[in-house]
Amino acid sequence: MATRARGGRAPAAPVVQAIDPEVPGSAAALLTREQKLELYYWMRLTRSLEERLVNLYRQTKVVGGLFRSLGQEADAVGSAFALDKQKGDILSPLIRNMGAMLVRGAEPTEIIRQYMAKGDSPTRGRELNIHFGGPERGFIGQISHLGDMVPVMAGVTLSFKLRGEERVGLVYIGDGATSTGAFHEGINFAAVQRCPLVVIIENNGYAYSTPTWKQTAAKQFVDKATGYGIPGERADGNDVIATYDVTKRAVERARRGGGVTLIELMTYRRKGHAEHDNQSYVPDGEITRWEKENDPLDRYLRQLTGELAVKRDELAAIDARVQEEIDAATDTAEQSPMPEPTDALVGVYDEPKTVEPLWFRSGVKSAVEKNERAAGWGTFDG
Amino acid sequence: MATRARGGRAPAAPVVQAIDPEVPGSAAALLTREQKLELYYWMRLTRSLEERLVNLYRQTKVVGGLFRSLGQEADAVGSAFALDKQKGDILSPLIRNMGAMLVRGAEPTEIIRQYMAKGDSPTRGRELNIHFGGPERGFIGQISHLGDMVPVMAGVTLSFKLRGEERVGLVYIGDGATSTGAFHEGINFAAVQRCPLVVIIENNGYAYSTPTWKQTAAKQFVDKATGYGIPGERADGNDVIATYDVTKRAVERARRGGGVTLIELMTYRRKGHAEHDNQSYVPDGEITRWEKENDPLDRYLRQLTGELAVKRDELAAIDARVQEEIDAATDTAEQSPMPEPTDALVGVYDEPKTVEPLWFRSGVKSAVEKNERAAGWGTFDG
Amino acid sequence: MAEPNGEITYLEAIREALFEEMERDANVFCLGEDIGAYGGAFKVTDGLLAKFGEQRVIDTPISEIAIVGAAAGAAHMGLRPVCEMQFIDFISCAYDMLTNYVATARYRAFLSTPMVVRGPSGGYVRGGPFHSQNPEAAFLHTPGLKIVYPATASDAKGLMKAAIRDEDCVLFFEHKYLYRRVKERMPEGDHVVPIGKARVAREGKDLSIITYAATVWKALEAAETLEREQGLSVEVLDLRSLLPMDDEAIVATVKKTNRALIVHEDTRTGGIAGEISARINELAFEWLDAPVLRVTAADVPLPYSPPLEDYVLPQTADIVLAARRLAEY
Amino acid sequence: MAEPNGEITYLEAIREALFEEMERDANVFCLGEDIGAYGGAFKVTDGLLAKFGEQRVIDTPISEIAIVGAAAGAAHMGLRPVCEMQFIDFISCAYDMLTNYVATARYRAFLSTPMVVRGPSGGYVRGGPFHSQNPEAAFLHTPGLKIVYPATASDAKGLMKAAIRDEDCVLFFEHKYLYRRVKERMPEGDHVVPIGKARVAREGKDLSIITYAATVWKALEAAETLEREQGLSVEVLDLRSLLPMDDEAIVATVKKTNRALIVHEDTRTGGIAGEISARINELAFEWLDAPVLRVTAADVPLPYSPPLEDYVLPQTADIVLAARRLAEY
Ligand SMILES: Cc1ncc(C[n+]2csc(CCOP(=O)(O)OP(=O)(O)O)c2C)c(N)n1
Ligand SMILES: Cc1ncc(C[n+]2csc(CCOP(=O)(O)OP(=O)(O)O)c2C)c(N)n1
Ligand SMILES: [Mg+2]
Ligand SMILES: [Mg+2]
Repeated sequence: MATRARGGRAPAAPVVQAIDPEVPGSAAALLTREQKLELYYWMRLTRSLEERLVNLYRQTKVVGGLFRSLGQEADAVGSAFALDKQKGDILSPLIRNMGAMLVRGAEPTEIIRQYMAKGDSPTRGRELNIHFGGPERGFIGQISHLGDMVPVMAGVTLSFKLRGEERVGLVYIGDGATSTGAFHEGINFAAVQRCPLVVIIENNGYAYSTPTWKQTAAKQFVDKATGYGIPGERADGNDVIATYDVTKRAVERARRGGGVTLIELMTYRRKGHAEHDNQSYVPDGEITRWEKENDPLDRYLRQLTGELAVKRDELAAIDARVQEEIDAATDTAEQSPMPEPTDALVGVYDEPKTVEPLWFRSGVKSAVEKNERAAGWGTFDG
Repeated sequence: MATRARGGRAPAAPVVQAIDPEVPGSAAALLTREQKLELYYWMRLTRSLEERLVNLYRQTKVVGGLFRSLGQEADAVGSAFALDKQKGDILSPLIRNMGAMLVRGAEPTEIIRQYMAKGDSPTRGRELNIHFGGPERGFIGQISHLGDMVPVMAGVTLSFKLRGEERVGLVYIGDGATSTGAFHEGINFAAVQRCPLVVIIENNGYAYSTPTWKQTAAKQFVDKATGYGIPGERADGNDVIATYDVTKRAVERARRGGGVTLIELMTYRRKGHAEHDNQSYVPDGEITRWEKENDPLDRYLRQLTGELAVKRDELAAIDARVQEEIDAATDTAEQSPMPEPTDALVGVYDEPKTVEPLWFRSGVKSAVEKNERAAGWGTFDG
Repeated sequence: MAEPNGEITYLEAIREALFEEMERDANVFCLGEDIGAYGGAFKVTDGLLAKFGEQRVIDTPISEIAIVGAAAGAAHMGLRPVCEMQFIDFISCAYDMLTNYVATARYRAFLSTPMVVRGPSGGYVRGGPFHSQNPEAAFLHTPGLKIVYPATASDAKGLMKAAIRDEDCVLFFEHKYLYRRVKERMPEGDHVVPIGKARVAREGKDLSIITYAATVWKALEAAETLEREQGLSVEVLDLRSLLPMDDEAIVATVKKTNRALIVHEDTRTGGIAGEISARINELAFEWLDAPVLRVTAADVPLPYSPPLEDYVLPQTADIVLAARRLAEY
Repeated sequence: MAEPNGEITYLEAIREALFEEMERDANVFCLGEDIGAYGGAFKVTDGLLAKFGEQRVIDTPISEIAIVGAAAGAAHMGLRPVCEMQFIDFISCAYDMLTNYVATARYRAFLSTPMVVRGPSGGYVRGGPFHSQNPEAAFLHTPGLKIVYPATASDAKGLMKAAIRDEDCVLFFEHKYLYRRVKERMPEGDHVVPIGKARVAREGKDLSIITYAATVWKALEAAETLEREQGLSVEVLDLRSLLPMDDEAIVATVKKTNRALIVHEDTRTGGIAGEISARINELAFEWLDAPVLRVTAADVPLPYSPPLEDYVLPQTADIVLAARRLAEY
């Protein structure tokens, strides 16, 4: 794509009729102009929403840590865009995949509520940051324990296979989390069962402070594919179109009964593990280099204004819409109430619906309100 | 080797001065005639000792299950023979590696005692079959949980590295157990740390009743090596010399700081998972084919009598020695006492040395002796 | 397989429940190591493959994390997986997946996870430290899980049916010592035993033995002996469900006899007898005429050799002795 | 790092112990995720890399099974590894390795496994269900392991030194709420606190609160309130070591006050209060003037939002209320 003529209308793409999992570019070639602009919208929304969250974090309105995907928006958005809502595809996001969740229908309001631990957040204040979702929404909420979502998504997609549904699943895994036993067992299980599952390794160079060479001795993560007997592809995760293309083809392979594909997306984590992390372990200049040379939004903007000849003001309008949405979401979320304490007792089991309050909580609310407030609000740095 | 002239003295081997990890055959070429006969001795001892154990099992003198390595003796013996006793190398055997333990110094007497749950068995009756060993003996006892020995051996060999010792570790893993998270985490950890560790996947076609194609979608297990960024080799595990060669070269690589090697040894489990397993799941003719065409002892006998021109009666003398040793070991083991009940309370911790008897055992021994004996003796079929 | 008198074993009762539930509900399927053609290490799933096919009886790689995790994913989608652990000892490999992912799914994400994890458990069979475990105490501590551990063939069947129909994850521990040793005629019809209800295995008035799984039988033997030799009337409460636990039944028996002996096969420290003892204290302290006592295994890994295993595990004579002491208190 | 008055935090005390032990014994080394250049998620190992180098401060892949397993292997060879779990919640991934391999090594194979597994534990910090756990009950049940969970800075230091020198595997739980909140001047010299010994944190005669870790401080606060408002004299026993548990100290305080309240932050059912209650029953029943009561978290996964977390975890007011009730019994 990078070699195409700049300026003016893009030359007509080669006539491609259908997606062929084995032909790189065959999925991207079918993207319409509207879809390409939509991709821009999602990436912009992701970045701007995170920026808003940073503001809220600085105002200590966020409870707990804040996790960024700055510089990784293309990888999350491009891959999620390759799933089919109508067909009932499901993905399982990680902490850097807010963009993927937005694409699949997560609302900025609920994300902000969740970060603010509100009572009407998607988990009613039970879980933090972007740990939420459900199969009916097209994305399933992660837990913190890395790797665990791979076996779970193997099971979700096993159900597609057993029921003869044409649905596909997608699970993300960090470079770091490939070292977990859960990743290994899950991908192997899915490969043997030929589950319709796409596994994306997001190689962003670091796991917390640990560079990839301390995580694996392999030259590239995609080399793991052969060991699981599945196809593997590596792509530029900061190129939203390339990311879409490689994922879409894998999704089609899965939908046609071709089983699991392993994709390694090359990207870079420009912020720390979470906001508190000062990245002192990163070599000088590395971050700026990625920022200057390889920002996925900058790159995509150049593509759009070049190849597709999208006008600056069309893009500005999208940016404005994004800002409005985020403003509105922030206002709504800020007005949300905190949860009622006793809601904590509801819903551990289907039956009984509610756990009995403990005996020393007979004068329940009063007992709690009289309490010292636990300090540590917002200081949690995990 | 198979192409060498039969009959008469073997032609002088090509002059090889040293083992080169990258040159197949360079280790085998240095084996002396004595060593080759020793290999025969260990294989024969393995097979005959297991046959004796079968007799004891049929006499219900074995407590618990009996696990065979029939048809896999070459793989265990050839690989273990590649370690260096003087240098303090350590291996971790699995249930099919009695041969490897014998090579490293396990005594038939202690193996029989252990199978008979005797009080003077190497674990004083605490653990079953060949679950015993210790670093000072050159082999470490396994636990049942498959895969766990890989991280443990990563740590054993990490200690070699940290202390600058020239020692090497070897860990076996079954085709089935490669599916465990522990295997993955352990080999990856060792690869990153460049621990002096050789990992041998014994591909014997089955994990209990499960054929390898239900265990992995990979074409061959050795394909996993690239994914861990380590060298991998596949060899004929029923050829004791080839097994020795491939292992020895990996051991040398490890000793010279070259880190982990993954070896896949092709072999076949001719008996069931344990003696109770009737192998009804095995396709007709498969077992006989391996027995007829690919018995490691038969093959090696042909090599010895051909290439090395070893006389039948020299071999018969070895067989006789093996029988004598086993007879003697059986007699000794049979006379061993069962453990004293209260020994069960000793040695959970370094301090306190002994757990207090529970209060209702004040009249301890009498209370137990009055007990009904738990039935199930020898009927355990796990 | 049933005897002429219509009795079937504990193991057959479990198998019967699996058959019936798989017939009743197409969403039920089984997965585990060697459960298909081989029928499982103990043959619990024997015949399921022939009847229900490879889609519903799945041989898996040796991957307990994946077995449990995949079951959870499939359960979210409305299937009802029944996972076999070849031996329950290997459930430890899936400890994270069960306690962190599965147990919390409903609470943190409103996801249903109707699934069963079952497997041969317990000792008295010379299985050594890794084929004899009783893992109930490790999971009792996890809100969101349910745990059952039947002692009789009909409870095994009825609880398996309840477990499969439950909307939450049920750990179903099967005592391998009982597999082929206890037999019973199954109740007619759709026999479901509710989770969370204990069973009075023997009525008595002088003291209560509270127990579950294999030691129910030892307690019953001990009760006979005590009746015969001491004229003591011993009540035996078989908990059957460990999470939730039947507080009502526990309190009722303690209020009736005023003396409680808790018996379990598992090791003592941190074993679930502690929880039971604490509850009795809280709920029926005034009715206690004697301390709540425990008969359990000694605090050591379970050794393999018969004299050692016999010494470590609780035996009938131990229960007799402890009960006598309690009665005399 | 020390304050002008020589006080250091709980976290610094642990770091100091690591420094001193690594200096004293070249066999001691640390391994874990991000413990090197980064100094660990909470900076407990900050500075160790600079001082001891990459061979002794090892950043590992995200592999809790391998961290614990490799530590065990190295420990067999005479090294003394200290493993960090980035959060103790991830110890669940190594549950099999710890309970089956490590805990049994001495018993089944006469292997020494001198190693420590440490990590930030506990709640009250808005960590949500996976960054707030108290896993002690899951391991209490495993003979072969030791467990400590200090409440004060000096105990943190002294127990860490004891743990590193112990010949067996010690699980060292660090309460992250206390990391930077409690401070103390360290005793002079080689300060080692023996494993298995409780500490009377406050003397009293009317009732005993038995607890450990963060709730020691809540119990002390409650004791103040009770003294002030009710004139009650409350003894607070800080267990410090959970396995082995200091039965002598528990019995001593119960015999002294005749009333026992057990407090822990962990969930109730299957929490270790059960074990303590059972022991008191067995060892000091005759001295009890009231039932042994428990104040614990509610039986739910720990939710994240402040009002929910505050409601679920035991608070000082709960202890006050429960103690008052116990005193009035
Ligand atoms: C099993 C487990 N161990 C440790 C952690 C702590 N932890 C949280 S995120 C993280 C780094 C993850 O790195 P990576 O997988 O590369 O994802 P990234 O943050 O780069 O997107 C670690 C170690 C965890 N969540 N789960
Ligand atoms: C973690 C774990 N899960 C299940 C088992 C039960 N099990 C014991 S041996 C075995 C098959 C092992 O097959 P493989 O690794 O190929 O070794 P082989 O017996 O063929 O030598 C199984 C499933 C176990 N021991 N550990
Ligand atoms: Mg990463
Ligand atoms: Mg095999």
